[in-house]
Formats: sequence, structure tokens, C-alpha cells
Amino acid sequence: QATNLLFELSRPGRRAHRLDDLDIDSPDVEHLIPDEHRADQPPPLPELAEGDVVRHFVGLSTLNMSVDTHFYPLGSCTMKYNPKRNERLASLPGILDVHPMQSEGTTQGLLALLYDLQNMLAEISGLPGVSLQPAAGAHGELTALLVAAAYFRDSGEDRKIVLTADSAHGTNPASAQMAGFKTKAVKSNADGLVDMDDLRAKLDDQTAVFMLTNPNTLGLFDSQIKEITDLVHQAGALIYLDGANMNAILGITRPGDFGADLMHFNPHKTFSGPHGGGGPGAGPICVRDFLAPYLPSPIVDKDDQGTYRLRRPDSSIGRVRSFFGNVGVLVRAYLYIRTYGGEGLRRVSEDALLGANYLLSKVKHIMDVPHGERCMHEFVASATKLKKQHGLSAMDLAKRILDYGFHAPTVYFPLVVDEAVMIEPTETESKETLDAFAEALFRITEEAGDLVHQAPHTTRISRPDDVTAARRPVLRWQPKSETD
Amino acid sequence: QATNLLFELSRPGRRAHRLDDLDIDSPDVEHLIPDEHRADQPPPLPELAEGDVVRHFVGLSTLNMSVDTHFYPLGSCTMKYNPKRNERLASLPGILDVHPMQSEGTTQGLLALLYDLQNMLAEISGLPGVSLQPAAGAHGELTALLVAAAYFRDSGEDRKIVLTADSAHGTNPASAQMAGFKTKAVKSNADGLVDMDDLRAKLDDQTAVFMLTNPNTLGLFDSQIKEITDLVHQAGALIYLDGANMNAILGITRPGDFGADLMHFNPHKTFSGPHGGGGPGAGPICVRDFLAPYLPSPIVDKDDQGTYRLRRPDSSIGRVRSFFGNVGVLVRAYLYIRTYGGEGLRRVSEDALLGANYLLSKVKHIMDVPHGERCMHEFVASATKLKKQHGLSAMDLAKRILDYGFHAPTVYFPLVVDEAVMIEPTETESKETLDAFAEALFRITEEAGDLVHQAPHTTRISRPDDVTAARRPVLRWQPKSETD
Amino acid sequence: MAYLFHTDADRAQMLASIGADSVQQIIDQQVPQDVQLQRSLNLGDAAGELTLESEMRRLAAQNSSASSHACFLGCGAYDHFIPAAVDEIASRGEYYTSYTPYQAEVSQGNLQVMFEYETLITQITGLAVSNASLYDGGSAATEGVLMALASVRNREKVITSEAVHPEYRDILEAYLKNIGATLVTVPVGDNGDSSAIISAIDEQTACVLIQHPNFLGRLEDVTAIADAAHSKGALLVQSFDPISTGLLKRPGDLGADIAVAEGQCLGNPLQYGGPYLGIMACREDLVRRLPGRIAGQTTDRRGNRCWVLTLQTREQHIRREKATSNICSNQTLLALRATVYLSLLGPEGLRETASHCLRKADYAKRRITASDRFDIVHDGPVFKEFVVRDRSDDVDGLLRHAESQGILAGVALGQFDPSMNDCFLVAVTEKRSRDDIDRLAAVLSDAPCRSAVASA
Amino acid sequence: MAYLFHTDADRAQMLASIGADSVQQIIDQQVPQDVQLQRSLNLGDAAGELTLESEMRRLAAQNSSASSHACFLGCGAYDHFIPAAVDEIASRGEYYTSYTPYQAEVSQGNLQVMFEYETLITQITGLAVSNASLYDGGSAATEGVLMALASVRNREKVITSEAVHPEYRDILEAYLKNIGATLVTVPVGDNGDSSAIISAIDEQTACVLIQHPNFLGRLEDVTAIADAAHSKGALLVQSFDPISTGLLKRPGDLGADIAVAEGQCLGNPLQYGGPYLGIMACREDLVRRLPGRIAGQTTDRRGNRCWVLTLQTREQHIRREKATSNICSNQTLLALRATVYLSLLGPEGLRETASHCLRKADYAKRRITASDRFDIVHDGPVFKEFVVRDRSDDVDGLLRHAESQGILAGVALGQFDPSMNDCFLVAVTEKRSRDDIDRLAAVLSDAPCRSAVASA
Repeated sequence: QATNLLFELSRPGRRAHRLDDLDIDSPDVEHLIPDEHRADQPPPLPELAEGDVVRHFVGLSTLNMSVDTHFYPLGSCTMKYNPKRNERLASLPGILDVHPMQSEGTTQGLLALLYDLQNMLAEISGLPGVSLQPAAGAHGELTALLVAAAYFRDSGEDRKIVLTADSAHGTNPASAQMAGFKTKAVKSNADGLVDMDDLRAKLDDQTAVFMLTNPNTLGLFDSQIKEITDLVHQAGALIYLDGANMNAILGITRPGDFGADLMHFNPHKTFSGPHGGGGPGAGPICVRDFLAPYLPSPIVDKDDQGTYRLRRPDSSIGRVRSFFGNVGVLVRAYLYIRTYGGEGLRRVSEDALLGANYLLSKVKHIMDVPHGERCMHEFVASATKLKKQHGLSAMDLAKRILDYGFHAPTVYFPLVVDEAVMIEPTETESKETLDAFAEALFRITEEAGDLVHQAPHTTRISRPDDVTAARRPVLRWQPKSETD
Repeated sequence: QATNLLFELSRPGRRAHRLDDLDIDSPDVEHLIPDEHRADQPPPLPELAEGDVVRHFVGLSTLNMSVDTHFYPLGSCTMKYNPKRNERLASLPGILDVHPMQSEGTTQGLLALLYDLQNMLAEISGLPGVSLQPAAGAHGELTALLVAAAYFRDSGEDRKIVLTADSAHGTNPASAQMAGFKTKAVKSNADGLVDMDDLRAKLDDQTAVFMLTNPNTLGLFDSQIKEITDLVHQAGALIYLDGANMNAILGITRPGDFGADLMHFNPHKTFSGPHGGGGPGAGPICVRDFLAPYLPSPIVDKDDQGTYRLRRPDSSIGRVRSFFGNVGVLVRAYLYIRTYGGEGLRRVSEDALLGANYLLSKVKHIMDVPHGERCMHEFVASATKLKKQHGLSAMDLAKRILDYGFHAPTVYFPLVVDEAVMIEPTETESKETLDAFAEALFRITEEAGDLVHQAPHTTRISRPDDVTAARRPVLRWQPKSETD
Repeated sequence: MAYLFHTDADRAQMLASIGADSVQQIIDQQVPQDVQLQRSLNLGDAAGELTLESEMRRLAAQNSSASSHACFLGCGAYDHFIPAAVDEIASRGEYYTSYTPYQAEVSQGNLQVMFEYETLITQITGLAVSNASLYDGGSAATEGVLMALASVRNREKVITSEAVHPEYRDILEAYLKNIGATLVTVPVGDNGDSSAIISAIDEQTACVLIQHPNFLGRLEDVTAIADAAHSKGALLVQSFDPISTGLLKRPGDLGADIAVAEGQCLGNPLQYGGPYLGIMACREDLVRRLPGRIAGQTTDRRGNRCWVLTLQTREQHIRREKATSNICSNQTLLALRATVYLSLLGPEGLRETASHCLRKADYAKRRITASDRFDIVHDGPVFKEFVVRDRSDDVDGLLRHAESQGILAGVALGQFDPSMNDCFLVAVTEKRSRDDIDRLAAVLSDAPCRSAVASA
Repeated sequence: MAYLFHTDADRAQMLASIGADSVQQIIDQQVPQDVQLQRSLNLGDAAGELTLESEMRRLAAQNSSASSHACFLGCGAYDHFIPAAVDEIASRGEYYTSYTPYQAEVSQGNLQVMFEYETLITQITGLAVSNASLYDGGSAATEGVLMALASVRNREKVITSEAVHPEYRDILEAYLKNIGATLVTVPVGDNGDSSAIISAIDEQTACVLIQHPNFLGRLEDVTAIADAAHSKGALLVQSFDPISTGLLKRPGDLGADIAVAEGQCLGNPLQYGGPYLGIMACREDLVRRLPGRIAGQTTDRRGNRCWVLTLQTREQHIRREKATSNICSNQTLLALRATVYLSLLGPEGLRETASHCLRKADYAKRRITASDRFDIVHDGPVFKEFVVRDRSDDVDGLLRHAESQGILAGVALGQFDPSMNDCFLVAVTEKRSRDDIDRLAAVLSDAPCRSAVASA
């Protein structure tokens, strides 16, 4: 399959897309653009025929694993089945071809959908204020922290510290930093939950927000949750819930009910918007009523006549993105929620729990699972013993499993577990697939030597040299003459 | 990738598609269908989840070579690039969702397109009567022969013999047989063209039609063409042109101009309708004016008011297919012709000739090409010498070339060349691809032994047992209990 | 230009390798001057993608369709729902830009799909063998008759019924005309029973072709006809509705020897009549007369299970004039769609779909006949299609009126049979909502009458 | 249910392996009773595919769109033509159902696309390095400023202009508010020259953010601003229109240090504002401050060229609070579309597209101003967008009237700047036909006036 770069396939004079001759009278380009602005020639893009382009990109696609082709138990990423109906319906011209600057009068259908989605997310989260604007989970975190900052500023409180769990996604501290906060990490205890003593020690009147992931990145629901949220609220701080793991608790428990004040959703995870090779996602946030006035603009309102309107909240932080938000992703989330309905969504989480606990019940006989007999929608195993006894690292395991036709789990995250192997099967994989995956893991533990250390063997490439890539970065193709 | 059959993936109780509850009052099924008609249970179809189904069929697709992924020089099949715009435009709801029994008043756009296509095919063929109804090339042959039979019946002539070339596609004699004719084969001469003596010997007042492929399946344009058609016409018979090779002569010469009376087009070849894994195609036919009254019904006419109407020709043979024809394929043909225009279509054929002659100029140094230094859009090489000298048969060559990432040429056809290897590069492959293919052929001739005899080595399966498949046919999956 | 590759530099190098000055020279060396076209084809200028798309959108907007209108048209082509996964899979280039699997090693995807399709067809027909598909339901019916003629030696009579799709009978007639077979078409009796067909069967009869549910939507007494045919040594060819097998007994269970069908309803779009999917299945002992491609299971040199085209000795590229049929293509892409469709539905989904059609059709009957102007012509059970009589005898005006109100209300039957000039055929699929049906009934009952309602 | 797999039998076996009686028990073992939801979510019933499709079609039909109307709206989102091959490729499951290429061995498709995308972006920007994409043009502009602030130590002033997209400036403000940077926004002078910006730049200035062509369509004097910034030790961040590079000099050629853009125009659908594509490129020496994912070239253990995510030490999952940015996704699917789009266009296609936009915009200007009611506000060159003044001062009425005639005529500028209440912004892409433009002019000139035309 394709290995040549587009640029290497280029031949001067080849063409794919062409426009027909202009059917209007118009001065030449030279008369419309002054010399000082006009380029002598267009950018040196590759020159290709349409057949080249299609074969190239179709060929490249076959070098990817994907949910459509493989089991993809990448922990924390919720790689569930992406419904084809959602792709079809999000592509209706009355959705796909709507311009963001159209007037409200011409977008009532879409605004109705977005309004309903706001309400759905409020119901699922138990938090009434909703902004659909953020473009990704991390963007939602940042937005929520900007909201919190504005709230404290308005309240005249000078709180500059954000607490994060040491098991948190790296985006938590990074988002806090971008929102102008200093961060402190709260330790996990031996059970993988929040260390209450450490929390108490770090919580004070400087604390603005405690960012919490629950269930956390170990796949554990923190049973101390009410105690935690009460403690934080008593200190005058807010609880932010990282919603990356919402797939575990839909209809089972609601962040707003267990004490969260702000949260984001990852619709591309929880509500099966496809991940698109790394994006686009979306990161809508939900907040308590007293925080709603600070949400970014616009949100969708419905007036007395039943007309949908865009509105800027009274004390809005402004905007975090141009236009409304990642509407294409949001439409898919809406369709997903409608497809299941309220009871169905709970069943999603139940099946996610069932699948994860079933796989856990098999994997724990193969490798260590440090934190407990039960998990929510994912669990974290450790290759520490395997590494000591057989020289089999988490990396080896991840690489070798590719040869068995499975995508690898997440490895080396969360940082609180050595040689972490984080497995999230999701609810859309069959028992047969989970059995086959466990069987493959088991077989790998009986393998040894180069078979595992040099794995994968069946893929086009194997163990790329990351170090050289970073030390002497080659970040673009250049014609020979330029690189010489 | 997928090897399990759908039926093996089935688990009782799994479901994908569901309908919501009926929103009407209606008696139960039992009251609407009497017992004697009602099945106790629905057919024993497999039970699968949507994710199963998608992963299964996406996985299977990756086991195919295709034009989108590989060079596919399958002689006589014209595997050219299938334009993506045609797929998009043929899928517009106003085309795709039109019911065949709609009134003319509701289908004027589509009828206008089909009317234009009739005229385009008449212009390209030089034959004014057009039927778009036949569903495939072979169906077009049969339809044209039914037209010829009706014509002779009306003329009171009892002509029961159809002549075919010995190099002809097998469909020619088979179609003749189905139309109630007896067939005789006309030999090829040493140059691969029609043996004029043999033609003269076989031509008499029993001859209804001479079915001719020109350029023929050797990729040769018969330079005797005028002599042939004159001779046949003098005998009171008709010339049928098998249009499989029209990609060679668009705008260069027209069948009507060189003496053909009837012909079919293969729009899925010549006009790049995708081949769809073996279908659908279409087989519109064009005929001389005196044959037009016999065409199948309906054809599209335009009345004085500019309204398009369906019409049954006066002496129509009736129908050869339900409804209008393979409209989806015809729409793509229309779009293809519009995309090139008149001069562009000639360029298509010129580039097809250029590519084929270029590849010929390379291949003739690697293996025998028995018929001449020049070809039209394809040529036939022979592995006879390679087989004698290196034990490398046409089959070995075809199988081994797969390992190099190319689809195989057509082999063992036409029958008039021993160890035939029939190569049609088409105009939508680059010089680089042709060079790489020739290089691969050359390398294979330097290989030997099991490397070629057991090839391919890189594919999921290799050299299936065709003999057992035919002797003890297994034509469906059955549950274990049934097969035991 | 459009999809061409060769640059001027490529052309020069290629011509040099060929040893020709120009492509025109290559042409002149082969195509006699006197047959060369001395002008450009009169087909207009090349149109770019943007131009073509604008034009096609305009042209498509001139057609009504099952998207713009509520569609109650049937007659063998039906507006059933097509799940999105069907389109998603069938639009993969590896399927639609591949060809007939001549090289099994690089066609296992298509071959396995063909084998799965064949199995699914045996499951919905109750017969042992299916081919990999034919052109459409109409030509499949004719191929079924030809196959029966070839299987039952020395008999030339074919019996069919007016209750078989008139277009299918047109095809049959065109094919049979030149090969010396006799076609007997039995009129439909008023009571709709099978006695006329049964009494037409004799010792000269090679086969009987019936349709069940029939062209007018009624259920035939297939078992009785099958028994009668078999007792005279004839074969029964049954054209059936694949969706109906979610509720009705299957052809094989009813005694048919050969089952044929239009497979459009199984996940294939209407597209004004084609490409469609010809389904054909038969008894095991008839397999070597079966036309069209067949995929079968075997093993490769390494012992792996795999699939190949098989029984090719029946086919034209080997047998030439002795082939069982001239057909050398199959409708793989449409068969793929049917395979995905049936996989998504499964037994319960097919039953549910059939049941919705049946019950909505029944509801539509009742709603339409709430108006005095309309009768249902036949008593007795139907599946998803039924004949309505307009007592005002203005079917054409009625249907044009409905079109203008966004409804494709039915197919005028007068075009097939002048005695049914006051009748139209209404088909109801699972896609028609209660609202669609209520609007249909309202539009029909509100339509202006050319004449007063005839007295009852 | 919908996409779930487990049958009752599966459930029983799985629970047995787990050693639990029920899923509820598994929940109870982890989630305290007092936080469990004691009711069902109030989200209505499950909707089947057919139901959902009917509803969505109805809902979509309530929106106007660039399909139903001739669209002259711009402001950073444009109705450019998208070749069908872009959709075909991006709809392959291997692309859209995969995730961030954490395992390079099974992600070479996405990684190579990212590397090709980055190269193409360097080609259209004239800068040395590109990341693999950001959220959208607006957040990219802000990330560009943050990057400049981090690169130029100890300066906190950011200068921008009112001629930068107002929404982009809103984002910038929201981000800068909490991190102690000072934002200075320079008004647009009547003559549109760059003197105001240039004179605002001082030794405290970390960077200048401009847009060229600017929000009102005009061309800025980028080189002069770049020189001024550089002479004071500040960086220039330029937001540009990727399509314009078919004709205009590129940001890197003009002296920009960091280029950002909205990449929607490169083959991505409008979809009411997102998801879109944030483009960002910079000078080589700034690479370690570049936010977002970056793919780089390397070799594997067998010595084969391949691609990996690289420079990850900048990223949040390693650096956490010391990361250059919190962004951990990129818009791969949209970057793929842009990559395919630019590959299909090539240099000549991009020039042709830019040239059609330019010349059609010029034609539209002349047609619109044929009516006395309308002025073009600015002299001087524009690319594809320009400001029209309605001398009758009834922009809202005008635009509503045009909507009713099937035309989305422009964006009212009063919503951004009350002083431009009588102005609207018109964008013309290559998709607008002569007929579209003529209709636009006719509809505008025929629109009813709220008041008489003000005297000139």
C-alpha cells in the first residue's frame, strides 16, 4: 500500500479539480490585485490526477486500525461503535450546509435540536446551565475554569489554586494553568481513591476548584464522593467533574446530585460521535444555576412564542470559539441520546460495566489488577510482575497484541500505576470478542524474547524510533534541492 | 480480518434494526393472514448486532483488490477510475428515490437526462436507434439479436444462423443460442483478424447476423472492416458489433460508419460506471433506423411541447427487463460523457491507446506478444515460451503478480492464443504505474520454483481447490445439525 | 483533462518508447483512413465538477420522488426503509470498484459476500440452492422458466397467469418467441382461486409461473398449484416478495421448485427501476441448470476455508453456445446490499417489517374506503398491496391531484388492463406513517370528481 | 437495544464469571446508595432508525441552507465547492472511527496524512512548521497570541485591530483576562492604512495580531506591520484566508512569524459553525512553543520510513501544568479533508479558485452598485468579501427580504459595530454563478425600502 508521500507522486502538469471558464466579464487578476499583494505563483502544492489522490488516501486508510475494523479497547477513550445512521442524518443538507451567520429565522430546526440537547445534557448531568460551545473535552475544562474564575472575580474572592488528582488526565492541570490558576496535585490513597487527608491538607481559602474525575482514571467510583464534595463546598470552593468517564454512570448517578458544580461532556466518547483519528470532538459544559450567567455566548433560548433565539448570558465570559460550536458532533450526540432514550442510556452504562467487569474477571488471572475486584466501565492492570518475571513490559504487551488483530489498551497511564495497562471494552463489543482478547493476552504472557520485544510483526512498520523523531524533527517533506 | 461467516457470528436474541411500535389500530397478524399462508416463524436468518454487521462487511471489503486500491489491468474489462462525483450525483434524492411507476409529469428531469443520453450514444455509435433497457452487455447482445430476429421475421426471411468470431467473448454464441439462432464460428487468421476465406465460406442466405468485436479481443482493429461489412451486407445479413472494446475508438471511428447495424455499449466499462464486484452494469443498444421500430419498450421521446414521454416502438419486441433499465448506471454514463465532452472522449481513447502501446513496448521485451507491434487499448501476450523455458505458466504469472500489489491480467482468454495474458491498462493509470507493472513482470520471469508455482504468498488464501469446489459443491452454509 | 494522467512530458517519453511520432500515427497504423471520423463528436464541451453538480441538482429538482412525496407506488418496486449501514458498506471502494472475482485470492471479500447472499436466499426461499443474482425480478422470472424448460425435457408449454406482473410476462413473451415454446396465459378469475391455472396444466406443460403475493396483492393457493404441476410432471416457478417471507410461508415450503424475486426491496434504492436485483433459488437437483454466477466453498493449498466461483462449466465463457444462459455478470453490489440488509434485520426485524407493511396496508384500506367513492376490489387476504376502485372512474385525475398534494397515491391499472381502467394499486410499506396514510385518504376523498359517484 | 450486544444468555454467563448476581449489585458495590439516581432519566423513549430519520428530515427542512439558498455569507465561513472525492475518502471508517495515533504501527494512515497536511500548510503559509491542527480559526488566533506571549519573554502587551474578526477578538479577550496580559485594540482608520497599528507597537509589545485579508475584506499592509513589530522585538501573528494564497503573497513571505487560519474553506462543510479546522504554522525556531499535536518523520526498527507523533514533551499528558497548551485533540478528520482538497486542487486549481472568487466578487460589486441605493464602503482592493452600505439604512429588512427570495445576501455588520448599522458584508465564492449574482443584485435593488434613499 501507499508509502509514497503525495509530494513524491506529484508530476508537473497533472491536474484533478478544474473550474470551467468564467461566465462573467471581469478585469484580469492583475487589475484587481496590486503587485505588492500578488504572489508570482501559487503555492508549490503537489500536482496529481484524481485517480492518484483517491488511491493514495484509500490506501493510507487501510494502514489504520479503527472501530469499524478492530476491537479498540483504548482505556479512557471510549471507542464504542459509531452509528452509521448518525453519519447519514448529520449530513442532511438542512444540517450540513447551514451557514453559521444565518439569521435565527432561517435556522429554527437546528436551534430546536440544540435547545433540546442543552436540556438533555442538563438532565443527564443534574446541572441546569449548559454551554455547547467548547470544541473538545480539554476546551470544556478551560471554559468551565474561566467561568469559575469569573464567578469568583464577581464574588470578590481571590482564589488562585486549582486542585487536581494525581490520577487525573494531564489536561486538568494544563487547563487550570491556561485559565490563570496555580495547581496542586492531591494524592491517591492505596485504594486508588482521593486521599482525604491530603485533600484536607491542601484545601484552603485559596482553593478555587477541585477538579475530580469520577469514576476516576482507574475505573473506580470514589465512594467518598459526598464527603469530598461537602468538604470542598465548606471551603468555599467549587467541584469540577471531568466527564471523560460519563459512559460509566448514565442514569445511574448524576454529577449534579453527587456535588459537582461544573463539568464537561465528551460527546465523541460518551455519545459515540466518531473520534475522527483524533478529532473533532466537542466539550459541552454543564454548571449550577448560579454559574450559568457566566457561560460563553451564545446559548439557545426559547421565547414565549416558541421561537428559538441565541442569547448572550448576562455576565458571559465572552467566547471560547468562533460561531456556535462543534454542531456536527453535537447533532450526532443528540441522535445518540434519542436512539436510546432515558432507560436505554442507563442500559448503555450497565452494559459498559458488565463488559468491563467481565473482562476484569478474566484478565485478573493473567496479570495484576491492583485496584479491586470490581470496576466501573474500565480498569487498570499492571505489567509490573510480568516485567520482572518474563521481561514483558506494558509496551511489549501493547505492541504484541496488535499482531493478534486488536488495538492496544492505553499504557503508562494513569501515572499512579506502574506499567499501567488501561482497558475499556465499551458496551458495543460482544462476549466473544472479549473472550478472544483475554485469550490473546494470556497467550502473549506465555510468549517470550524477540517475539514480544520486537512486536508487532504483522504491521507495515514496527517500533518507530521516537527518540530521533524528537531530537532531529523532520516535520515536513521538502524537495531534494531544499533539503540538500 | 473476517473469516467467520455471518451465520457463525449469530447469537440468538441479538438484534440490529428495529421498528418502533405501530401507531395505528390494526388487527393482529393472525387476523389478517389465514393460517394456511402464515409461517410459524420467520426465516432462520442470522441474529447480529449492528456493530457485528459493520465490522464484518468492512473487514471483508479489505480482502478485495479494487480500482480504488490497486492497478487492475484485467483485459477486456476496462477497469478505469470510477469518478466520485458520479457516485455523489447519481445519489441525489431526485434521482435515487424516483419510483419506476411514477407518471411522466413527475419525472421530466430524469427523462430529459435519459433522452440526452440516447442521443449521445447515437452520436458516439453513428447508429440512430437507441434502447437503454438492457441490463448488461450480454443482455444487450441478446436484445439486439431479438431485434434482428423480429426484423427478419417481418421481412419474411428465414435466417437462422449467427456467425461469431472464434476470438469472440463467450457471450456472443450464448446470446445467439438464447435468441433461437444456431451459431457458427469464423476463424481468425494468422494476424489475429477475421479469416476472410472462412467468412466467405460460412456466409450464405441462412446467415442472419455476423457478431464482430472490433477492436477484437486481441486488441486489434480489423483493417478489413469495410470489406467484411460489405460482404455481410451483400449476403443480406446484419453486422452486430460487440461494444466491449469501445474504449479504444471513441471519437476515432464509429461502428455505424464502418458498417455495423446493431451494437451494445458497456457503460460500466467505457463510461466508467463502477463494476460493483461483477455488477450492476448496463447494455444499451444502438441500431440503424430500419431496426429502430423493433427496439424494446419503452424509449424516451420528446413531443412538440418539449415534454418528454415514454413510447413503445411500433413493432417492439416487447420488453427484456422490468421498468426502464439500469438507470443508476446510465446516469453515471451520462455524467461521464458530459465531463469529457466530444473532444475529451477522443482523448480518452487516445490515452488508452497510448498507455496500452507503451506497456506493449515494455512487455514485448519480457514475453511474446504474438500479434503485432501495435495495439489499440489492450494487447494479448503469451506465456508459451516462458512456460517451456522456465515452467512459468500464464496462471503462475497471474498469481505471482498479486504479490507485487497488482491485480492480474485476464488469462487464458481469448482462446485463440495459447497461455494468453490479456492486458488492458486503461487511460487512468500513470506512466509510473505502468513502469512498475512491467518491472514486476520482468522480475517474475527471473523467479522460479515454488515462489511462482505456489504464489500468491501475501494474500489471505492461495490457490483454492477449484476442482473439489465443482465436484462436491458446497453452495450455502448450514447449521451443524443439518450437515451432520 | 478530467481523469487523465499523462503530462506532455509523459506523452513524449511514452511515444519514444513505443517508437511512434504521435498517437495519431498509432491510430493510422491500425484504423483505415476511410473509417476514421473526420470531425469531433458532437457532445458539447467538457463540464467541470462544479458545473455538472449545479446542473444535476437543478435537473433532479424537476423530479418528484419518494423523498419529496409520500409514496404508495408498488408493482414490484417498493419504498422500504434502507438502514444507513447498508449505504455505508456498499459505498466502500473495495466493493464497488472491484470486478467479478476471477482471482479468488484477491476477491475473498466479494466471494464470501456472494456465498453469504446465496445462503440467505436459501433461508428466505426454503430452497437448497441460490445463484449469486440475476438482473432483476422480471428477467429472473423468465430465466426461471427457461431453466425449467431445459430441465423438463421434451415439453414446450409454459403456463402463467394474468396475476403475474404484466411486465414480467412481456419479457417472457419476448424471450420465448424465438425458441419454439408455447406460452399460455390464464385469465384471473373473479373469485381469485387457482382452478383456472390448475385445469390448464397438462402432460405437455413444462412449467407454471405464478406470483404470490400476486400482482394485484392477493395470496395465491400455491400448494394446490404446485401439487397439480408436480402430478403432471411439470415444475412450479414462483415469483415471491422477499419481505413477505417475514410472515408468509416460503416458496420452498409451499412446493415451488424454482423461486424468483425482485430483490430491490432488500435494501436497494428505487432509482427509477434499476439497477435491481434478480433473485433465483431452486431445488438441489436443478443446480446444474441454474443460470448466472455461483460462489461455492472450498479450501486453499494451505487448507484454509475459502470461496471461489464454481460450477463454471455451465457458463458461457467455457460452454459458449452450450451454456445454460448468456448471463456473465451478476448484481454483486445489489446482492451485497441485500446481504447487509438481511443481516441487519435478522428474523425478528424481517417479521417486524412484514408485519408493519401488512397492518398499515390494512389500516390504509379502511381509511380509503371510509369515502363512498372507493371500493376495495377483492375480498380476502393481501400482504402490502391492494386494488382500489374509483367509482367515479377518474383514476388519472385522482392520481394527478394527489401528486400535486405531495402524494404518489398509486399505480393506474388501466395501463396494463383496460378492464381495470377505474382501478389503481396501492402499496403500503413500513415507511408510511399514520400521518402519510391519513393524508392519502384525505387527499383521495377530497379530490375533485370528473363525474358524480356512480350509484352503488 | 440499539447498538448493544449482550443477550440474556451472555449476561448470565458474564455475571457468573464476574461472581455477581446482577449489574445492579456491581453498581451497589461501588456507587453509594445515596447518590444513585432513583428514577429514569427524563429523555423520552428510544427512537428507532426510521422514526429518527423521519423526524430529522422534517427538522432539517425547517432550516434554510447554502443548498436551498444562494449563499453570500462569509465572516470566516465560506460556501466553497467541495469535490466529491473529499467526502468519499473522509467517510471511510478507517479514518473517522479511529483515534489519535497512540500506536504508530496501526496508525500510519492517520500519521502520514498528518505529516502531509503539515507539509501542505507550510506550502500555503510559506512558514517552516505546522502543527496537525487546532479547533478552529478563532481559537487558533488566540493560541497564536499565547504562543507569542510565551516566546517573547517578559512582555505582556498584545496589539490587535478592529479589522480582526470580532468573534476572534472575543475569544482572545476571554483567554487573556486571567493571565495578566494587556490587550490593545486599535480602531480601523477610515483610510484603512496601517499607521494606527504601527504606531501602537512599542517595546512592551509581545505580539501583534492582524487579519489579512481583513474582516471587512480589505488587504492590509502586512509587510509594514511585520517590519514595525520586528523592529520592536515583537512577533507578528497573521490570520489569513487559505484560499487567498492562490493569488496573494503568503504570510511567511510577508513577514508573519506565526500564521493562523480558519481551514473550513478547504473542503469542510459549513455545518452551522463547526467542527472547523484551526490552522497554525510558525517559524522553525518557534516549534517547541507550538501547541497541539505534531507528526514527524522517523524510521522503524527495520529501517523503513514512517511517521509518529513527536515533540510530545510539549504536551499536557507529559508536562501537565507546564505544557505549552491544554489541547490534546486535533481535528484530524477535517485536516484530512483539507489535505485531500489541496491535493485535488494543486497549485493551478487553487489559483483558479482564488481567481474566480476575486473576479466574481468584483462583478458582484459592480452589479450591486448599479442600484443607487447601495455604496461600496471602501475603495481599494479586496479578495472575495466587501462591505455594502444601504443608503436606506434598512439592512435587516433587506436581508429578510432576500431570504424570502432564496438568497442569503450578506451579514449585517451592525451586530458587531453599531456604527456600521447600515452596512452588510457580502462574500462571493467560486460556487456563485452569474445567475446567482444577478439575482442577488436584482433582489437587493427591488427590495422594499423602509425609508426613501438618503440624498447622496
